[in-house]
Amino acid sequence: MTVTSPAEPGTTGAATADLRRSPLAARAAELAEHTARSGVLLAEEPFLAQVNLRAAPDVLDRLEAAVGIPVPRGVNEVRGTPERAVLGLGPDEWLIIAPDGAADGIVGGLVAAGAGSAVDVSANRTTVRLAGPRARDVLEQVCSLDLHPRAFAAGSCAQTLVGRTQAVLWQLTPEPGYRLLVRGSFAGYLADLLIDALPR
Amino acid sequence: MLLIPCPWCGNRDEVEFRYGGQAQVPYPADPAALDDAAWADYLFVRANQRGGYAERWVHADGCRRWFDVVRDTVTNEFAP
Amino acid sequence: MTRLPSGGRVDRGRTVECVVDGVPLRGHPGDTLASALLAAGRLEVAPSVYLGRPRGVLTADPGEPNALVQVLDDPEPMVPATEVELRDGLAALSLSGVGRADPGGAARCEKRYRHADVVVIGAGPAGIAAALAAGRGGARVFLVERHRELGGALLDGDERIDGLPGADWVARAARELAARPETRVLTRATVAGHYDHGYLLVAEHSAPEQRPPWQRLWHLRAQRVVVATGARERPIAFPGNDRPGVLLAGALRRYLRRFAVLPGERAVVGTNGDSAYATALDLVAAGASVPLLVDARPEPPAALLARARAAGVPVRTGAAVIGTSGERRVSAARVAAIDDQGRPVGPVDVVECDLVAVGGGWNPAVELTRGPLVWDDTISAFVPEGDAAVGAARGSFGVRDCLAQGFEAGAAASTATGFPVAAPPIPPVDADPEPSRVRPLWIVQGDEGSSFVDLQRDVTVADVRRAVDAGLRSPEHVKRYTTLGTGSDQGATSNVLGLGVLATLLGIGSPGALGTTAARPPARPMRFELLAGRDRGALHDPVRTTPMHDWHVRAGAVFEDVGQWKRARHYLRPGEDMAAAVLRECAAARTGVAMMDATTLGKIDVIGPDAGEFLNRVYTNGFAKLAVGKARYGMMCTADGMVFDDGVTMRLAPEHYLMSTTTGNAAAVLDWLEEWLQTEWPQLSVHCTSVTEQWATIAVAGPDSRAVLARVAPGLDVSAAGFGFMEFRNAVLRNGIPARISRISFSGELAFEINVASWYGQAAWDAVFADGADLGITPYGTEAMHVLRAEKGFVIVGQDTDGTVTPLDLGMDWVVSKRKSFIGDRSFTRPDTARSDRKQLVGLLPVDRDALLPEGAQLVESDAPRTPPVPMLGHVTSSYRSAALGRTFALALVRDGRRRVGEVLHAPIGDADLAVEVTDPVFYDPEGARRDGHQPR
Amino acid sequence: MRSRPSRASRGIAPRAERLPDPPARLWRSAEPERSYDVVIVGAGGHGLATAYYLAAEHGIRDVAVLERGWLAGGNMARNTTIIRSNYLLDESAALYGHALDLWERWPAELDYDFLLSQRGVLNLVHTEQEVRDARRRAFANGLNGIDAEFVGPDEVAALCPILDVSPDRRYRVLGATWQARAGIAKHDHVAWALATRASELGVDLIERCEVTGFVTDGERVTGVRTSRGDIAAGRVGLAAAGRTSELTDTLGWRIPLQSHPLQALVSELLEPVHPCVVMSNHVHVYCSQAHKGELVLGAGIDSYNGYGQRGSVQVIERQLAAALELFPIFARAHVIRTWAGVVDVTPDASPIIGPTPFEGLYVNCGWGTGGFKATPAAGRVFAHTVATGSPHPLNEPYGWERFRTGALIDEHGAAAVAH
Ligand SMILES: Cc1cc2nc3c(=O)[nH]c(=O)nc-3n(C[C@H](O)[C@H](O)[C@H](O)COP(=O)(O)OP(=O)(O)OC[C@H]3O[C@@H](n4cnc5c(N)ncnc54)[C@H](O)[C@@H]3O)c2cc1C
Ligand SMILES: NC(=O)c1ccc[n+]([C@@H]2O[C@H](COP(=O)([O-])OP(=O)(O)OC[C@H]3O[C@@H](n4cnc5c(N)ncnc54)[C@H](O)[C@@H]3O)[C@@H](O)[C@H]2O)c1
Ligand SMILES: Cc1cc2nc3c(=O)[nH]c(=O)nc-3n(C[C@H](O)[C@H](O)[C@H](O)COP(=O)(O)O)c2cc1C
Ligand SMILES: [Zn+2]
Repeated sequence: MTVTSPAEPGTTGAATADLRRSPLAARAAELAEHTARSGVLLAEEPFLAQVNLRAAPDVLDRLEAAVGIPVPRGVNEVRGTPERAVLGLGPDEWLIIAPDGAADGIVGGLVAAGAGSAVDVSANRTTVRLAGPRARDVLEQVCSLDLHPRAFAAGSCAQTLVGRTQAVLWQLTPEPGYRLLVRGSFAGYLADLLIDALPR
Repeated sequence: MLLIPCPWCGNRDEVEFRYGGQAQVPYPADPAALDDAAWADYLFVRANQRGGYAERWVHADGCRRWFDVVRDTVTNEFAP
Repeated sequence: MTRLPSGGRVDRGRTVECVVDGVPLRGHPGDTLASALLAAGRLEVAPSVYLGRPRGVLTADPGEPNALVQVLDDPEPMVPATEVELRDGLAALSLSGVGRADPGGAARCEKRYRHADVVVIGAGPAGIAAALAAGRGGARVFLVERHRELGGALLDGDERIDGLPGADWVARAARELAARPETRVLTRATVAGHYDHGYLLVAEHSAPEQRPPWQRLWHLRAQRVVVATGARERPIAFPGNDRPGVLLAGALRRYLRRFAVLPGERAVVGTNGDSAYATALDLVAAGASVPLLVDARPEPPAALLARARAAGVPVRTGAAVIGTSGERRVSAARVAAIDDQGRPVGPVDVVECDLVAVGGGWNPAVELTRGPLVWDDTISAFVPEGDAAVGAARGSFGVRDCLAQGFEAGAAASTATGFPVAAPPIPPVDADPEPSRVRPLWIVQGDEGSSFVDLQRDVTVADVRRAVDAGLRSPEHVKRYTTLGTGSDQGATSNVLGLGVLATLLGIGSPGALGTTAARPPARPMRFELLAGRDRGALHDPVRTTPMHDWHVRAGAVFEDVGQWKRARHYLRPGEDMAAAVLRECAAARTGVAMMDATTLGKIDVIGPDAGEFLNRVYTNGFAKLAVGKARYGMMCTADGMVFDDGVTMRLAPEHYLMSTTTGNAAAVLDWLEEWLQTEWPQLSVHCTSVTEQWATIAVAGPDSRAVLARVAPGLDVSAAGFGFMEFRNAVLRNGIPARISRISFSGELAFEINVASWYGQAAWDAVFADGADLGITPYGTEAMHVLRAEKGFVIVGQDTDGTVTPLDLGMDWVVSKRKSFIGDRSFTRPDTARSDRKQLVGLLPVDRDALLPEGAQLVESDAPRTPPVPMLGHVTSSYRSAALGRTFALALVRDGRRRVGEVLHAPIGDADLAVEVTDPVFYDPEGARRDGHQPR
Repeated sequence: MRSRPSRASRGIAPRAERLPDPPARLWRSAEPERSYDVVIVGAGGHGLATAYYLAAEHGIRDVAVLERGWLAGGNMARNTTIIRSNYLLDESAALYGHALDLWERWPAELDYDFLLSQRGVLNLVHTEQEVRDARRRAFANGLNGIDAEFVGPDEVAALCPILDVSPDRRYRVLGATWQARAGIAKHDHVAWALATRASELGVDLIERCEVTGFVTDGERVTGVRTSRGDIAAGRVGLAAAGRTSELTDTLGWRIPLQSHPLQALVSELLEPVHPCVVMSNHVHVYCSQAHKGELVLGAGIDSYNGYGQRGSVQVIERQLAAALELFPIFARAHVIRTWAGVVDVTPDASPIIGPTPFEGLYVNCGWGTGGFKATPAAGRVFAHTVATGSPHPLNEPYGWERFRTGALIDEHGAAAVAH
């Protein structure tokens, strides 16, 4: 696998960081207002580095060693921390989450270590944070997944439908606190949907 | 709302899936070798029985994997 | 004064004021509209739907057939008064079985999705027992009760459980349930449907003070369901059984007990079983007189007779109410002995009364049990087979049995879901014994007047007889002939009675032999808006927007819906209409420079050693040999050889392609690729990843586009020699943004596409717009894009094709490889697909250069006779005014079209014809001379 | 803005008009004989119409219609009764156009008022591509002699004032095709009219008689096996809708059909508010108000194969959300009943009508979601096919062989919801 040079587009240089605009940037104040009103945190967490990894099981050990990331062997499991984690999306598919700007290095490392495919998807989705004691109530209005702690504990993730959009749902903490990773063009819809479901 | 057993994600609601019809209908190894009748069979003719039916689903909004199951087309129960 | 001085479960301390039919009505919190009307002495409701007969409240249940109202202040087209909780400001009108849609109505309704181990439906003694048992081991339990209070029939009787009055036992149980963290009790919540795999829909109504939401639709996924829905009393078909004042005996008891309402003074009780005796006793206790209790059974249980006698209630056995009289309300009941056939024999007694309490037996509420039903002779009703329900819903009418079955079922359900518990011991119960056998009694052939079966639909015994005389035997036919059971109550009080009447008229023993008509969800009427939930207005379907969307809005874009996307169709400047805007935008692209947001195109990374081979199989043309750094247009077909999608694919690296798809098909194409990879070719080492939204795409088109690119990407050699057509480069824009720039064109002009990470989309757009400002760079929308590509004869899949078109029909033989096999190739040689005279893509030039063909217009031979059916040759797929051509033109699919080039065909438009010349589909720059533009200025 | 009924002060509603009483005599239920000239399998609308035409037009009266359940209790009892003929393709326009002509003749011919109501059908469009498709269909209809036209949003609003055509909808109404001769009829009564007339002409209508297979002599079908014994037949016509393939499977012949649930629902009776029939493929719902006053709504099939006569509830939820996008006034109307049929769908969404590889066996199936409207024509051409052994010109293109030649009759593009 080769990476075309000179600069693989999609990557971020510090000089250009302020030219970026995340899908919900224009709505940050509005989300903050709803958070204050409802007591449920609803905010965008923009620019998380995200890498989509496809790999055969036999190379996983090598990939882990190369990039220093623990890879969950189970689908819908998460390993790592909120800052740096790997989400099991499918039997041969993972989503790597890392701090802003880290995608390039991760892709490079994975490719070098023999990943089947490693694609920077940092700009493909944005992240919506939903947290607070009533966050589960909010989500239960728009998502049919079993969110009970017995079924969906901290460290679980799932790809599912939230309203009428697909999202990667990731429970960060034992108390209700979620990340919803959603494709950029659906972010406005997701925000509208969640705002509509907030306690009033 | 059927509850469909994804082999990877466990039981999930039908809305997350797309139906793929009869399972195990392979693409002919050499389509050019087939006569019109055999090719039409591949394109258009599928089993349609009452009772246990081997069918495909894809977990479209979940793990995106295709899988086969056997479902009773009258009771909708999935064979274990 | 019909409100009793004491008792009941209403809040006497407070008064509620409302208006019904323009007349003020008072009641108390805890009243239903029906109980308040009865308490006010207003027993009569609107007349019946077709016959206009006076009608009164019949039941105290949601299955009420008569007392239907339209609610005005919080609009409801039609709802039973028995279901309306009294509240201040309530305004209602009586209705005769036909509701009124109100344009002002729309309330907030929500949905909620939950998973449960055990769901118990109904909170009478059986359901409460089930919930108590099921939750003991920590299982997730829902107890769902339609009424505002738990307790079911216990709230209407004298039973004592564990030494407590029924209501107190209920209250204790409610506290226990409330204290369990994993048990959830829903009241005012009706299970409306029990679907496959334990899926339950529950319609919860908010208490008036808890709105919004008005209603909430719970979607419960249960591992185990315990049905404890109780039983419904049924009437008996005797003449005049619809007169106001005729109530079901159990309902009368409920009004007495729960609402402390005695809606009359003298009540005749007519029954064929035990339970109405309790009503008679309660009536007496409440101060009414019961001049007669008529029991159709020749020999009722002695204990019952003794209790009636002790209370001073005369009982006549082997007899029935055979008629009523009265003007607007019953004033007397006629009573006679009846024979085996329900025919009156002997003298008729006329008993003055203002109430007739009818108990015709109890039907288990089985609509949620899902399994087969069997006829039970003891109770003369259908019961679910086996233990599919508990308590009265199973046909067990004794409280002790209800508790026992509830405990047992609750414990079993919990155990089955992984929380093993034993059934609790049954507490001591002080209650009437299980009632004895009822006498099946359907029709009493009285002396005069109609005997009603379905009061809401005004269906009488005579109607059923007419159906039988017409030759009908099946209950389903009789239902449809008479409309019996098709009202909003779905035959709650009439279905089983109707079967009994039919069985009687057909001369067959019992309805058991007939079977029932099918019950269907919902088990109670549900508002459209409740099922629709929040998927309304803007949330009906996601609106997808690109990173530059706000800019387009500010620039005056008019949007069109393409799939879920909003795409700028054109940009209006002051004083412009769409046609002018599109001509302006096209002219800019042909003569200067124009830019478009092409972000919505689907994009898929195809990666792996076999990526080339894979693309060779899915595209009709070859991709394995495409050089790295180059791009190629490709077309895909479905297996039956019809065009499915098209787009440009770049080879980023030997094992890495980036495919683009049409906007509308992006998801379908990815699905398609995955399906083939996973199910047919798992041996191919290829992975596909959607990156549609990773990239924002800006198309820059026109002879001046090179100049703009040179400024935007200063480090890039944009010369024709340095940057060939169908090549791409990675570059850094002048503002530091990394980009992938390709030289591809959908307009025939020199053009570039700039791809940047979508978060840079707006910044890149701004840069291009600024750098082209002095060149008059013009944003253009999808409509101009359509015109430009049509001038070049480029098709749009889905507009110039429709699922019956092959690449060969489009004249695109060049895109169909003969050297490899691909999905769909075999289909081209089918007899019909191989015909040479199929509909083919051609161009059309209206003979009148200014006439614009309507898209969709059909084409006929110029001399075709005009009497239908007129043979049609094809249709116009695209049609525009062209700034570049200075005239109108069109694309069309025409039968044997390529051979017709040069022919003049006609497009009949209304009464006129438009003559058009068939041409080659490429109108503009057929040599492709403009593709390289001119050198930078 | 709320219109109050003027009688609000006393609130007693006027009485609703009862529909005309159905006839006092209907068909004669028969017991099976040992043999018939023609046996028709399935007493749905199509089977009954076939029997009627066999007797009325071909003089073949030794006919039995065998029905496994109650007469016309299949899809005939379950459809949303929409009748229209504004189909795109010539083959469809000819067939459905003929059906509409016959519908107009039937009330007199069958001497039965089954409430044919030509109140008009609007097929709404919401995207530019749908506008193109609708206009294409309207132009084609015009040349095929079908009274359909394209109308803009204002005309749509005039034809159906309760429709929300405002521009701020998620999917605004950009126009519609309008067919004035289209409408609805009372489905059960259509079946009963046919049954009554067929039975008068000597046809035996046999209920609770399930056909389980065929009696064959080589490649020739000579009778049927039933739950009530074998019955010999000169010819057998299959009109078993969703269960067709079960029977053809017994011959080792696999026919290109898939059986799916198709759901519908009704509201309580409402005073008349909805003057015509409205369909929308894009938001996926269609709705009319039946004669009694109930709103009748439907949408598309459930995705999976199913014989359970029930579907999944999210299909209903989605269709009501769509309905409210179009008809906000129905927000608080109630669903009182939902149900489903089992519809047999072909790969090109057009029916199969014609001879089979087996001598003496003819098939009429694959009507999917839209065969009620075709009942008269389907019965007539199928009777012709069975009586003469070869197709009527109208069903010539509808043979099963088209799937081999590729000469599909693909209405898919024009009508994803094809009722
Ligand atoms: C919810 C719904 C809505 C619809 N809406 C419309 C609409 O608006 N407009 C429209 O034009 N069409 C509509 N349709 C389609 C239409 O109902 C059918 O296409 C049409 O009714 C099919 O023809 P039929 O009446 O003969 O079928 P059916 O009535 O299904 O007749 C087939 C009969 O064969 C019997 N049968 C099956 N197997 C056997 C056997 N082995 N032995 C004996 N008997 C057997 C069945 O019991 C059944 O009675 C709708 C269908 C449904 C389900
Ligand atoms: N003596 C008789 O002939 C006779 C006959 C019938 C019932 N009973 C008495 O009735 C009681 C039976 O107890 P039980 O617990 O079986 O029934 P129940 O009638 O006491 O309770 C059933 C409960 O289910 C609720 N319910 C019904 N359908 C529902 C739905 N779809 N969704 C939510 N809630 C729903 C009802 O509101 C009710 O509260 C006993 O007390 C028995 O003595 C006596
Ligand atoms: C056009 C039409 C109108 C209907 N109107 C009503 C109605 O007003 N009330 C009702 O209960 N059912 C109505 N139904 C539904 C039938 O009761 C029944 O559900 C349908 O025939 C399917 O049969 P099944 O539910 O018994 O399986 C109607 C059905 C159709 C097709
Ligand atoms: Zn899955």
